[in-house]
Amino acid sequence: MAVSAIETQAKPRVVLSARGLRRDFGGFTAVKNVDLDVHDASVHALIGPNGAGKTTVFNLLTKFLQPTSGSITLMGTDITGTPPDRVARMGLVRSFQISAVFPHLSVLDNVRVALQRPNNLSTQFWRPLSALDRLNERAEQLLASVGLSKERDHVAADLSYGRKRVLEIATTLALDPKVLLLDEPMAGMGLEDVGVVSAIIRDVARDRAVLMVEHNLSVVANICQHVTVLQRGEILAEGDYATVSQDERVRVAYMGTEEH
Amino acid sequence: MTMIFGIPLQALLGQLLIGLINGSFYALLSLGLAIIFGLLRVINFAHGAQYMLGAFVAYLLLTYAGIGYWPSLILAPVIVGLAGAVIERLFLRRLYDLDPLYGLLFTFGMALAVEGTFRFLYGSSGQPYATPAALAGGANLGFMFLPIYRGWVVVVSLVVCLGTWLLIEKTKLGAYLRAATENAVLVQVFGVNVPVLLTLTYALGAGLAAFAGVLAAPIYQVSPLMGSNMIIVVFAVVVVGGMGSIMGAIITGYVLGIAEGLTKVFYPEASNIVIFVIMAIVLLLRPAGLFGRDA
Amino acid sequence: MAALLEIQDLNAWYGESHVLHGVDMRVGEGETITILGRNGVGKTTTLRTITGIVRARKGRISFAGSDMMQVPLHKTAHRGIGFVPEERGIFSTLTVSENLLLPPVVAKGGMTLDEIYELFPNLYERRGSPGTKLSGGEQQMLAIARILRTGVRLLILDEPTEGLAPVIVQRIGEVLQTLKGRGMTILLVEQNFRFASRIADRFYLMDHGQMVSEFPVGELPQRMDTLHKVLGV
Amino acid sequence: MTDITDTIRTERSRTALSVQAGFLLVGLLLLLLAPFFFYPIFLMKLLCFALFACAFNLLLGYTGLLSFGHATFFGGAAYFTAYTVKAWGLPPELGILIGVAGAAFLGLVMGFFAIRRQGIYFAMITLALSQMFFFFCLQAKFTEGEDGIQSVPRGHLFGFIDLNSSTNMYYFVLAVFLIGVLIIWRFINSPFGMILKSIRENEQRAISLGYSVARYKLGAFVMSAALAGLAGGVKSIVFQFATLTDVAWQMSGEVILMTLLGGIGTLIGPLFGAGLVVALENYLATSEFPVTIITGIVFMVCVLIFRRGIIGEFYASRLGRKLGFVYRR
Amino acid sequence: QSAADGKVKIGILNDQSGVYADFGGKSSVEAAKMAVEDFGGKVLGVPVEIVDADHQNKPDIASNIARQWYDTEQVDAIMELTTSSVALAVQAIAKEKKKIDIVTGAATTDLTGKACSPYGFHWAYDTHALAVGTGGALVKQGGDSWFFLTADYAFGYSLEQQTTDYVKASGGTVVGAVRHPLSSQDFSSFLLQAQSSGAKVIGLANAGLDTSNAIKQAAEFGITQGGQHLAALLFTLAEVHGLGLEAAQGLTLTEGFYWNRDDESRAFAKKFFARTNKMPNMIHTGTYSAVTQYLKAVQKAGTDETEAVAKVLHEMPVDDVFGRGGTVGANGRMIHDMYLLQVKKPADSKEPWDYFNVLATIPGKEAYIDPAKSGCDLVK
Ligand SMILES: Nc1ncnc2c1ncn2[C@@H]1O[C@H](COP(=O)(O)OP(=O)(O)OP(=O)(O)O)[C@@H](O)[C@H]1O
Ligand SMILES: Nc1ncnc2c1ncn2[C@@H]1O[C@H](COP(=O)(O)OP(=O)(O)OP(=O)(O)O)[C@@H](O)[C@H]1O
Ligand SMILES: [Mg+2]
Ligand SMILES: [Mg+2]
Repeated sequence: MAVSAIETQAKPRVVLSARGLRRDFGGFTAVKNVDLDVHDASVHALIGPNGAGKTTVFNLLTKFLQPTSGSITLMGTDITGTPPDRVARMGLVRSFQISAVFPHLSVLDNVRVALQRPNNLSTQFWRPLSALDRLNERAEQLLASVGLSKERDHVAADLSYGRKRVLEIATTLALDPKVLLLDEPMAGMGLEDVGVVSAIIRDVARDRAVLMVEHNLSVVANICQHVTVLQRGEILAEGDYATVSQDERVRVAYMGTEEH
Repeated sequence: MTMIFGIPLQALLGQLLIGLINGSFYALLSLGLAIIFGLLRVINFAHGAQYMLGAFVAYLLLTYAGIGYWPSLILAPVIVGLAGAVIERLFLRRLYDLDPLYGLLFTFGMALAVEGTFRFLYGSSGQPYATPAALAGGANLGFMFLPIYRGWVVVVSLVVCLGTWLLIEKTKLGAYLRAATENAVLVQVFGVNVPVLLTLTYALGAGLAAFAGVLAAPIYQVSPLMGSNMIIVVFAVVVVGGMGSIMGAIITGYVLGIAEGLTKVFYPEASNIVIFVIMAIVLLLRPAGLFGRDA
Repeated sequence: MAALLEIQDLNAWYGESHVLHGVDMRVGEGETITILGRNGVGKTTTLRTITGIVRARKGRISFAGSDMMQVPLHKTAHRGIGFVPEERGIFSTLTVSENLLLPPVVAKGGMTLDEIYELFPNLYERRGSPGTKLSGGEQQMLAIARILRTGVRLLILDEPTEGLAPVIVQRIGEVLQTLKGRGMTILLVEQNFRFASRIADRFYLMDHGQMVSEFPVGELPQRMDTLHKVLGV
Repeated sequence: MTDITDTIRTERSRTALSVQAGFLLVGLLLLLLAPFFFYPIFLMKLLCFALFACAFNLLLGYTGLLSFGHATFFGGAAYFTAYTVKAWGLPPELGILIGVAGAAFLGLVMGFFAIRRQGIYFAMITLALSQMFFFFCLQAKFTEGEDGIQSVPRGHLFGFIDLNSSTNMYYFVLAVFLIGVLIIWRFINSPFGMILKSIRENEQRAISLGYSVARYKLGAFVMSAALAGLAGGVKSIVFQFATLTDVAWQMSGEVILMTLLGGIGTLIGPLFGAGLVVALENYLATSEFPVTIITGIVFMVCVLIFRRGIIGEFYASRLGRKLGFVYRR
Repeated sequence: QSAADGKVKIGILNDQSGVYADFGGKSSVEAAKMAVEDFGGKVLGVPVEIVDADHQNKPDIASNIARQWYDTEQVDAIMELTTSSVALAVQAIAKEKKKIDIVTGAATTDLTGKACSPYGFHWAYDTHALAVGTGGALVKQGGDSWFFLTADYAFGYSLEQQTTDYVKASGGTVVGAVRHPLSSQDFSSFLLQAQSSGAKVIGLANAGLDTSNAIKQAAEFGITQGGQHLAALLFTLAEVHGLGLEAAQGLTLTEGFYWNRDDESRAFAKKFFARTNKMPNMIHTGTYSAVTQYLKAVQKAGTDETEAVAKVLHEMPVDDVFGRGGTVGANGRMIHDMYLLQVKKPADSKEPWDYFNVLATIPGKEAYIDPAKSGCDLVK
């Protein structure tokens, strides 16, 4: 997909892009020929029927899976062969479809663990734990921004499902990523949290790129500037929500006939 | 005479065959270990002790009850399997909800205790067990003299391995077992009596080890130490094969037996560690093992 | 309508934490019931206690007239209760078709394999691959599909539409309607209010480990206020 | 893995803190006075094994990795120290340092392979690799086969403390033990330790936060190996020999037993575990009962009903909690 | 006359639960107690006490016990000491503490070589004696071409090396050797190589279970029927018993004692059997002999003080059921006759434990290293 010169001027710059992405599992091709551009300061939704390959695309982009072919570029650097932890350090951070917190650490510690690396406080085995106290301020800010201040000293395992997902987002934000990949951040969340998280995501995307998989179409409609629809591993349609949701093929393959 | 790397082809053939025989034991043992691990998530450190028990039960049956090899071939695994079932019911069962390392430690202790007991009662230099009359003697294959009994070991171990594989991979019972491994509660919710299944599994694994023990009795000295010498190698076999598949355990068992056999010709000093070296290489190239699934 | 499932003063615990505080509930033969409630109020726990997975429980559960409190876990299915758990519980070491065939058939009247594949063509396509290599949505379908074979009388579903694409949600809605039509009793926990309102006959609203209200689908419009308060709909 | 920690940062009352400080002081005093009541060689052996078990526990209790090959580091270092001190005439402190370095190197190599897998695979791989090392030691020339390196001179520490005096030797061993435990304590309560903990909790998540999990695990592994080596090196000076028993896999089993008995994931549990095992071995040596049977049964009983170990059970008991100890699962 | 500390106490320290438990084990303790009883239970008017401990094959446990015995329990002499690592460690301690140790269980010649002690004695056998017995004597019987199956570590090498020397010295040849790892279960590969070498004698330079398994599998592969001879370099009556005559027949080995040799040995063995339910091998009888000789020495010295007793032990000839006509070298080596034995066919065995034919007697002077050439720095 060629991006014309005029478009690049008008739009914010591309921070993450994939070309010709393909992944085979045995004889089965889960993702084929996917070109994707994620822009700075925007929320980009990846939607599609179950099994379309969305999570696989995520895994490929974050290098948890190695693509069979194709290339990935992060902020101008080719990361096709880079290991996942490197990719994370370069500013591309993901969340998981199943919630991922450190269950037996306190809520505060969950965030602090994420803050340790960017603050160069992760390999010092000779310093006391209190060395980490200078991260508290930032950690508390982050917790406050997602409304978890009250639960600061709870053990993460004791949080409800929705709260865990919120915590996960706070942890992710602690890394101050340039690109954020969220796999179904609202799944299983009560409505009250959906609103909160939508607001957070919109807020976050002011100065970074967010790519998210989401089935909750009202969320997609509300906060995503850009939508890519995947079907059977291939891109079916692209554009803003209004365009995509009018597409007949998308309606048949994904949205169904009912009103949303 | 044809030579390969300075070794006569005939000798090489002989060594290959012998490797296959050893592989039979590895296969039988790693199979049992893989089943118990696969289904119960217990690393059965007592596997070597159960192998030893198989041989000892055969010896005791012969000495005190006059029961010979053939009935022992069935009886000993059944007895050891039953003992395994009792152990599972009384003890192992309590460890399923814990980290698998506790199962490992428990069976490790059990192995020590069982081995110690037999050493206490029967000494460490071992007991004699004669080859059954029907399988005594040997056949001259031209390139080597093959004791008939060894041929029998290869055949019967192949049959038992394949039979077990079929049972687990191709039957409904096997499907229950595999499912129960992953989520016992759910399988139970579906209406399957999982606790009984697990007991049977452990008994089956222990029985397989004992079966290998009976097979080994006429070849090796029946000694309390025979199991502990074997178990670490079998662990390595299992790591190389990867715990994901039953077939993997079987094939790896045979292949490594042969690899070890060949090393005994080309570089005998290394024959004890060749399996560990292979293990290291496999880990570098395929961390999940040759047949294992990625964790 | 005769009560197929009747629950009185049900209490349940996880270790020392008391989660259900006296749940009362009644599910009639052939009825479809949906339990609504916010995250963490004990919906899943209610279902797990009914099926017997949570064993630290007190109170009364009777199913088809007989007491279920003493029935061992592996016998509940044979009494006619089928369960689709929230986390789906697909077995990765089993292929899709093995997963499908795993639960023993407990009574006549279940769907045939062909019917199931017709309902879920995805599954047919991928029947030979390992269960957990399916996508999230495919797994959910598989989890429902495999219970349909067994011929249970009561189908218990925990958030069957979580993480599913709208088309699939629609299809599952249709499937549940079909089952309803065949006289199956369904007990459902759902966050997707729109979905639930389309298939349920009656609702229970849950809060703090208790049922706080109960109403038929017809009263929905009058109840919107309460729901709004409790659920934030 | 049961998740257990000597929590350092949980709310504790002031009284609890002072109670614990009291315990610590009394403990130290006992260790200082011990040689006046017990046979010194027994105490030294105990301390060596206790340090070994503490080092092992660093890996098991705080990183969740069960190594079944720690004898390699303990025994390997014993060989290195014994050899350099005897054959090259190095002073004991240098010999021990070489032992530690050697053990760390072995840890690096073994860790490189083992950390590719987790849980019980990890255990089996370490077991197999340590078996390889055993065969190496059996066949290598410098270890002198089954005779072992014998008659290692104790020499003079820093050139002037005569270690042939058992009092001097004892206080040297005690100092090494205390320093070792201090290092471990610092290690687990450091920023690095925090990352280790998070890796144990959720490895995938730690990767996605940008941590190279493998390196952290390797770091912990090498640290644990080096400290085990410290214990082994000192032991070879104490006993004046290094033999195959120290590298045999039964030794790895023994250190697990000590840790399990004392309390996995407790800082000082291994001291008690080691004390019990060493005393038991000595006692059983002159009793009618075969040692392996007892050891085996102790293992089984421990796993079944005594899982938290002596110190863990104490921490978790009502008295322990009252005194402000925490044992978290 | 009396013991210096009012007590004469002997410690038997050996492996009672591990791999060498049959070799010596608890039965050695019985042998020591028999020796004390036969001596009258008292020496210099004080009762003689035997203590024993199981070192579990761990030198550090052995070392701990030995120190404690010498330091705090007034043990005067420690004996048996199976396993060379233990024997060497304890002998070093004994030397430092100026106490007596008499090794019967371990094989290494280092004990009376570079690790010798003025208070240390090596009683029953050593690798050299085994090598000379089996290697030298067998060649004279016609077994003049050899192939070795050698355990791949120091012990195996030294057995192989020393035997090779004597095979060659007696005019035989060595056609090859194969090194097998310690505790190999399966020897068939190695046996096939030995078989195809065509050597008349297959020398088993290994010990314990390895030797047993090799012998058993040799029978299976028809090696002895094929006319080749098996010679075990370290093997005793106890192991033959475990193996059974069926598998062991025809095997040659060297021991320092055979119970069914003459009336005296038979009488001793009967008494021993009554207590232990097994016939004694050279370790058991050697321990009996060591205890007896020690008590005689105490008696003669008139004290249990180390220097005095050691002096008598070095000077006094041995005269008991085990070491008739034996002498003790300045390096501590007790020099006595050894026997080349061959395992009988099952049909030829007349009674239980009747296992051996005595093929030859090897005079002590030939069997053991001349103390002057032993490398022990005590020998001037
Ligand atoms: N490791 C794997 N091996 C084999 N097949 C796989 C693997 N991972 C995913 N698949 C297959 O690839 C397809 C895409 O899966 P993916 O999880 O990416 O879907 P998805 O779009 O995220 O779906 P959902 O919305 O349901 O989560 C599915 O059909 C799945 O079965
Ligand atoms: N295994 C468990 N151990 C301890 N507490 C638990 C466990 N499972 C759930 N809980 C707690 O019990 C309460 C009820 O949980 P439950 O899963 O039943 O809620 P739910 O209504 O199904 O919520 P959701 O909509 O998030 O699924 C919650 O506070 C939860 O934290
Ligand atoms: Mg997905
Ligand atoms: Mg729920």
